[in-house]
Amino acid sequence: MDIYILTLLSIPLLAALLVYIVPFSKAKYIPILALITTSIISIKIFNLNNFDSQLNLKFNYSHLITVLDFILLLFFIKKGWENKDKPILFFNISSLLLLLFLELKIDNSPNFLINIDNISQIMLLFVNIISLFIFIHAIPYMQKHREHFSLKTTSNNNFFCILLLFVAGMNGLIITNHLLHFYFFFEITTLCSYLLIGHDRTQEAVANSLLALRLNSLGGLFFLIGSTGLYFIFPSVDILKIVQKAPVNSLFLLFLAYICLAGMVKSAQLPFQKWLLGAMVAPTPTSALLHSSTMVKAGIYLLLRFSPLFANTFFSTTLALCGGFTFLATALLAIGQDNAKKVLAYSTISNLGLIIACIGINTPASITAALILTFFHAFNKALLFLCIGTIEQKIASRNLEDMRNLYTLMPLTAIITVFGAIAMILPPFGMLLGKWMAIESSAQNILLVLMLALGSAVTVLYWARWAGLFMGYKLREKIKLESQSLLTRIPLLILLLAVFLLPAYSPWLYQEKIYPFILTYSHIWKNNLYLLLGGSFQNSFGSFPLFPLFSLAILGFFIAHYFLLKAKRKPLEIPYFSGLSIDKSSFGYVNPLGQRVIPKTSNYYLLQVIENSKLALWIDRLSLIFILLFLGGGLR
Amino acid sequence: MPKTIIPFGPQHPVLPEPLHFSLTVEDEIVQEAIPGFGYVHRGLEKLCEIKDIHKMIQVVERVCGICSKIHALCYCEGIEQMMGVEVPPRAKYLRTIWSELHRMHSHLLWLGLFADSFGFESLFYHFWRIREKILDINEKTAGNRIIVSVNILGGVKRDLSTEDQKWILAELKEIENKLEEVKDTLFKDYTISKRTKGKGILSAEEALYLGAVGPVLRASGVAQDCRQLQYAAFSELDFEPVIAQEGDSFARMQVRYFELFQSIDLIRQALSKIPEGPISVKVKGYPEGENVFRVEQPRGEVFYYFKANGSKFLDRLRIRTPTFANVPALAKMLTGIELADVPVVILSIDPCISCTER
Amino acid sequence: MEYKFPPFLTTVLTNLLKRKSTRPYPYQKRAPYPEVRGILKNQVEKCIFCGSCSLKCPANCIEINKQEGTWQYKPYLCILCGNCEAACPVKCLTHTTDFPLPCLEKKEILLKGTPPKRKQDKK
Amino acid sequence: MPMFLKLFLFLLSPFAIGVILGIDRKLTAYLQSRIGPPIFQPFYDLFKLLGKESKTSDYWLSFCAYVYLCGAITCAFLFFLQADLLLIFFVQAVGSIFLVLGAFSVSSPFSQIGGQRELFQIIAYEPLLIAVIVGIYLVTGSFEISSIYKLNYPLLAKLPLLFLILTFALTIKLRKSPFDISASHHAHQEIVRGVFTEYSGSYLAIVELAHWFELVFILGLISLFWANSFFMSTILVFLTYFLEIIVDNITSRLTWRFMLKNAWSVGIILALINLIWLYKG
Amino acid sequence: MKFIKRLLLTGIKKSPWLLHFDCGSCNGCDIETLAVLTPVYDAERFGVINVGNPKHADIFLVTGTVNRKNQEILNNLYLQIPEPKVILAVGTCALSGGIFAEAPNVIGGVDKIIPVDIYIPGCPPKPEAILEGVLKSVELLEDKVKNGKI
Ligand code: SF4
Ligand code: SF4
Ligand code: SF4
Ligand code: SF4
Ligand code: SF4
Ligand code: SF4
Ligand code: SF4
Ligand code: SF4
Repeated sequence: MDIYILTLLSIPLLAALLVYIVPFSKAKYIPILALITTSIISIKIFNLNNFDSQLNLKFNYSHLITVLDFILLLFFIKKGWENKDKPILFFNISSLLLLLFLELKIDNSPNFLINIDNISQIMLLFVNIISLFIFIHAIPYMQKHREHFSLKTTSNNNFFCILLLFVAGMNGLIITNHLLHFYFFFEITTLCSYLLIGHDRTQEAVANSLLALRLNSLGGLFFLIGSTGLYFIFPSVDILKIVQKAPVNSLFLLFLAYICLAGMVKSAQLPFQKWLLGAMVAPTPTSALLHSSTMVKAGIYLLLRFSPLFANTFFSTTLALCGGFTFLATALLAIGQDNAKKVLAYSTISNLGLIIACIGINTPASITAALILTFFHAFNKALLFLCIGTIEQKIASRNLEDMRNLYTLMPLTAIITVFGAIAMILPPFGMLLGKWMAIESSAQNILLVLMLALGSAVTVLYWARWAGLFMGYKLREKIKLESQSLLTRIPLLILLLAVFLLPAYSPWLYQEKIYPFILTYSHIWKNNLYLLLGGSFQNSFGSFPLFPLFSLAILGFFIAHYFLLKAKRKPLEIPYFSGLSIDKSSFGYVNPLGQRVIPKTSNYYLLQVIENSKLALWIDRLSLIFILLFLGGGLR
Repeated sequence: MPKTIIPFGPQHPVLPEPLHFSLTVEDEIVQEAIPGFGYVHRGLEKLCEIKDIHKMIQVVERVCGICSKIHALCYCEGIEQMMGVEVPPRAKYLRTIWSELHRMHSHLLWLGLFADSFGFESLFYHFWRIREKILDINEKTAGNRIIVSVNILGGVKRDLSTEDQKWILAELKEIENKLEEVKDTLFKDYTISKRTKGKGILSAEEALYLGAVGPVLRASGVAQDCRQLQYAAFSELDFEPVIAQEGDSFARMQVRYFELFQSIDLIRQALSKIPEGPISVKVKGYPEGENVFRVEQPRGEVFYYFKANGSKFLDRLRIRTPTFANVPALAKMLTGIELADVPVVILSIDPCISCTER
Repeated sequence: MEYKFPPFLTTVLTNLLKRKSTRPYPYQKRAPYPEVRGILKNQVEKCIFCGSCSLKCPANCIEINKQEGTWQYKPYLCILCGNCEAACPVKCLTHTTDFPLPCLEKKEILLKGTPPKRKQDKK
Repeated sequence: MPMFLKLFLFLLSPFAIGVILGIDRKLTAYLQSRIGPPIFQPFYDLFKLLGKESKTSDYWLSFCAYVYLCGAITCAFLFFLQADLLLIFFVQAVGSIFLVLGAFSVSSPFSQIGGQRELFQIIAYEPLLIAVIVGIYLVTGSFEISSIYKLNYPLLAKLPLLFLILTFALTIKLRKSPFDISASHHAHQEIVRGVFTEYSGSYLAIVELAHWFELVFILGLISLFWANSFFMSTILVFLTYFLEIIVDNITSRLTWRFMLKNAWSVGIILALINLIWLYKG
Repeated sequence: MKFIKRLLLTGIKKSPWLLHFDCGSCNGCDIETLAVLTPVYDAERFGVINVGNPKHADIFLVTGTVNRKNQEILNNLYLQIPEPKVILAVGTCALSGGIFAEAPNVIGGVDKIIPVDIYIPGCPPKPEAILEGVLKSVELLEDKVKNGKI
């Protein structure tokens, strides 16, 4: 076990170092090799069943981590100073002082605490595997990206180096059981994200990277405030011990709320969502890795870890409402977006809101929902981001409207994207399984369930529209498969398969990993656990016959596909243009002025409603109210 | 911001006639509306060079089948004026009666189509049921339901017997009752008001500036009605133009609805005052010179220009129709409204493309 | 402006209860009005082939050959205006009250009669 | 209920819907003072469409039409199995989404706009349906349909406002005035026939058939409101449907903006009130 | 198989959907066509629906003269109607151009552009005549199906 953990952390670090030194043309495959190793290890760890989840490693890096922590904060302070950014300076100096104080308080500096339980196993698995595919995809992407922008100032070595550092940080974050180490890894992700967002060194990129740093520093500060408070009430830095043994009183909940707030900043919940949107200027692999499938999950992970502590409290309910509100509000904001990456970003925030709502509901069913959503969301979002990355490089635009009729241009990628979008909203795929669980388990909370209902409808709107946009094609053009590098295509195909087939595996995932995890807290999460009967999830309120639905879906797909092939035998007809004359040579019609018109349509972005600053203002205000409610919820 | 361009027409289920609008919409709000015409253009004004002045009556009746009688009336009175023919008074009254019947059938038809434009199917059917009564009157008294062909130069072809007159009055009474019945629906129904109020607003100044005519103009508060020019027997009848103030689609509906009652009243007056006597005089010779004549059609003022050279063919016949005059106003009204309101606003001017393009 | 809730409701409900206004056309035919201009018929025996109808027809659908004694009529061009009927000096042209029925092809009608002997012919 | 009976009823359901739609057309005609088509007209239409040539303007259309059908059949089937309501609802969404995707796959602006509007309809009625389902859950304590049949009082007694909301959703689903916005069944519309514009021949038949199966679910949902008596539930369905027809005939079409605004304000408030009653009561 | 064929045949007989195209008519024929659909004549008794979309239509009902601008549209619409279909020319104008036959912008009757199956004379034809035409076209549709169009 020790050796596994050591490799999980050190292999990416080593690879990072190597990539930094060796010229890129030679170093290309180093990150991939490193990630294949970590993936294999994470699979191995995932397959372990009976092991001692808490390890006390023989080696002790504690002091090293402390030192690095300070260096990190100093680095942030330096950046704040250079950029004359007062908030960054303020947050980080406060953090520095708090950390100093805390490190001095914790005299018996403990060992390197490790906790690998079922959720860590799941997290490790998808973080490593998804990273692997994103890395593979990133190689051709970054090469092109560099050519495209003729970037001189930055190097791809740098880029991969930071990505690898990030993977190491993420792995550390998942396995550590030490509150301050968790903080350190938390800050590592902040660092990586700061560096990667600013990677292109354009003005916008720099500004957005500073925004990310600012907000994440605030998150770090929250974390430290929370942990200092917790430490005073329950003097331990062992997270597991805190969760299991700490006395839950209102002051304790207040500090816990700060920790949760840190998680919410990392997960870009309202009103801290801005940094994630800004982060979309970064090259797409960054967005895919950091800002959708993995890094934002760090916040979720944090909340999940602490969730048993606040079960059945008013605080938990307010957390759920916060999440629900984010789910609804950001889904609404997503309608107004025509930038594909921004839609993805809003959708990420929205889904994270849903997950947080599930954590807030804090029943066995909802925790199951949260885990299922986390797992499938990671795969699905990674797929969609990679698709957009591929498309973006081909058409040199991120605008959704420019992707209309994409099927003509790049049929394979378009279809993969469409299926990715469909998997976000329709049964029997994983996201919907999660949503079903979420709504059923939130039904007791009327306000929340209405927010989820509205939000899920809006989600359907923007995804369906997205999928529809890609499907059309221009009539008289012959469609041929686009040529793209295998390194681009393979990750897409594999992730597509994952998105499609993994849901079928979810009963097993539940049985083997989630169910035992929930059972460990059976004193808190008591009734209405899902049971598996013949491949269907069942509890006392409802049942989701996953296997039958899956088989029906496959059957339906083949039926429809058969008729699709049948239809393809006939030539296409021209659509209805009010009888206007059809230009035979190409697609479209001739208008009365004799001009050829290519029919143009665009989505409704409801700009008067959604983009209007009033709505944004109201959403911000309301979210602040929810946050206050939430902090107050801790006090009650 | 990318836009949607909709080829609205020429064949489109809510447009009764072929007419094209290239609508540029954004979130279903119309940004730009470019009309395209020419799908009904026949060039019938030119037929005056090969069809003599008597045959041209049948041609101008078919400028538009809806108010064909009034076209023929305008044409005949214009020619008669040039030739100095005095039409017998009974013929004048008969012309008035038929032309008012035409106005009623046209307005009823319009009310129906208007209801259809905002998706009120049963109201559409209701109005068309009422309208059938007028068509029956046409058929019984003139021999055809729609294109009645009663006008000739110098008078009319057919007379109304006393029984017919009585029957018409009885039918009118019934129509009046039926119209009263739907008054609440038109003016107090929530959904109708929702769809028509404030849609396609035209102020009085704009209406005058853009040259709008007929109910469109009157709905903006301008009391202008060509029947006050006193052609046919209108000089002897008592009426005031119906007006409304708001200038929106609802106001236009209001004007047309109340004009129905005005027409009923006019027909009653005419029937009570109708003198005995011949219904036509013989017209000899051919006109010479130039003339213009204007009458009020259901859609507004129609304008005929004649140029004659003393032969049996006219040199030039030029018809300016009310819809033609209303199109600039329409183009103005279409911008800034919702796509769903486009049919409502287009229909609110009661477009008649057939006469616009001739 | 006060609204009434559904003002059309009464109309609709009376429609439901009252007799329907539909004329059950092919099953029951309404008697046509006597004045209706339907199909144009020529009692060709009476016709004197004077040509007035042809002259007055705005659609040019009647052609007359005085020598041969033929009266040729294109129903698919005729607009049923009644001008010819009015112009006919011997009243042999009449519109029946039956409307023309749909048909599968456009056919002309050619009637042959005996043209009146011209004065010079008599000599 | 024994399994074979459920299956039998399921197989019968599209015929029932066809007849109901036929009665709908007849009644509509009567309300408009005309005689109207024969009762079996919907079947004639369906058969005719099946026999016609289908013109595809995009191959996806056929794919989407069949997925729509499969989704709708599954949804109806699950309903007869008395499965989880929320699940049935989500399965129902598969069909509607694919209908929209089909509309989107063609470049005709009419079908595209129809698709957009259909999506707005979906976001208008989906939350309302979820609210109804949650209301049912709060009464019965379970999302399974079978639990409703165990009640000994009608749901209507506890969920009157939610029933109202359900009729709102029903109007949208039936494509009846005032909410025949994305495509209307027969009336004329500025976007021709919206989502259906490009479906022709047998594809239109498939879409129509799928629509019937969808109605099985929606009308079934209505019947659940008086589930404890078969007789009363039938009466309830017919009465509701009759009211729908009347409303269809006495209102004009409204716009999607209006629909969305009201569904999200009035609808949600009504739902909230009813749910709070339940919660407190 | 035979049963299915019978069903399809009943369908085609009882559900003729109509596409009405005003191809430069004076509105006389159009309003009569519309009148056929309204309660007094109620063509829906025979399953007729005015669909307004060529892709859904069985009967193509054309009124008015063909001119140089609308001929293409007429042809496009004709092509977009799926088989089996019947073309109905309504009114003297659609038959031959009628009184406008000599007008400068008029090409003539509908049959100059597309094959016409049934002619309905009259200016305008009475609604009864149009109804007759529709009933006749149903027979024609049936024939077309029987003669192995499908
Ligand atoms: S006015 Fe019409 S008919 Fe005359 S030349 Fe111009 S297009 Fe031709
Ligand atoms: S005003 Fe309209 S109805 Fe009257 S003749 Fe002109 S086009 Fe026809
Ligand atoms: S001058 Fe007049 S007639 Fe000549 S082209 Fe211009 S608008 Fe037409
Ligand atoms: S072109 Fe005709 S309508 Fe225009 S101003 Fe001259 S005369 Fe008047
Ligand atoms: S009715 Fe009119 S068109 Fe027909 S033949 Fe007689 S004059 Fe000619
Ligand atoms: S074929 Fe018969 S019905 Fe048709 S126009 Fe000729 S005579 Fe009339
Ligand atoms: S006008 Fe009468 S008599 Fe003279 S040719 Fe014609 S039908 Fe014969
Ligand atoms: S046939 Fe007569 S009524 Fe019909 S469009 Fe032609 S002129 Fe008008």
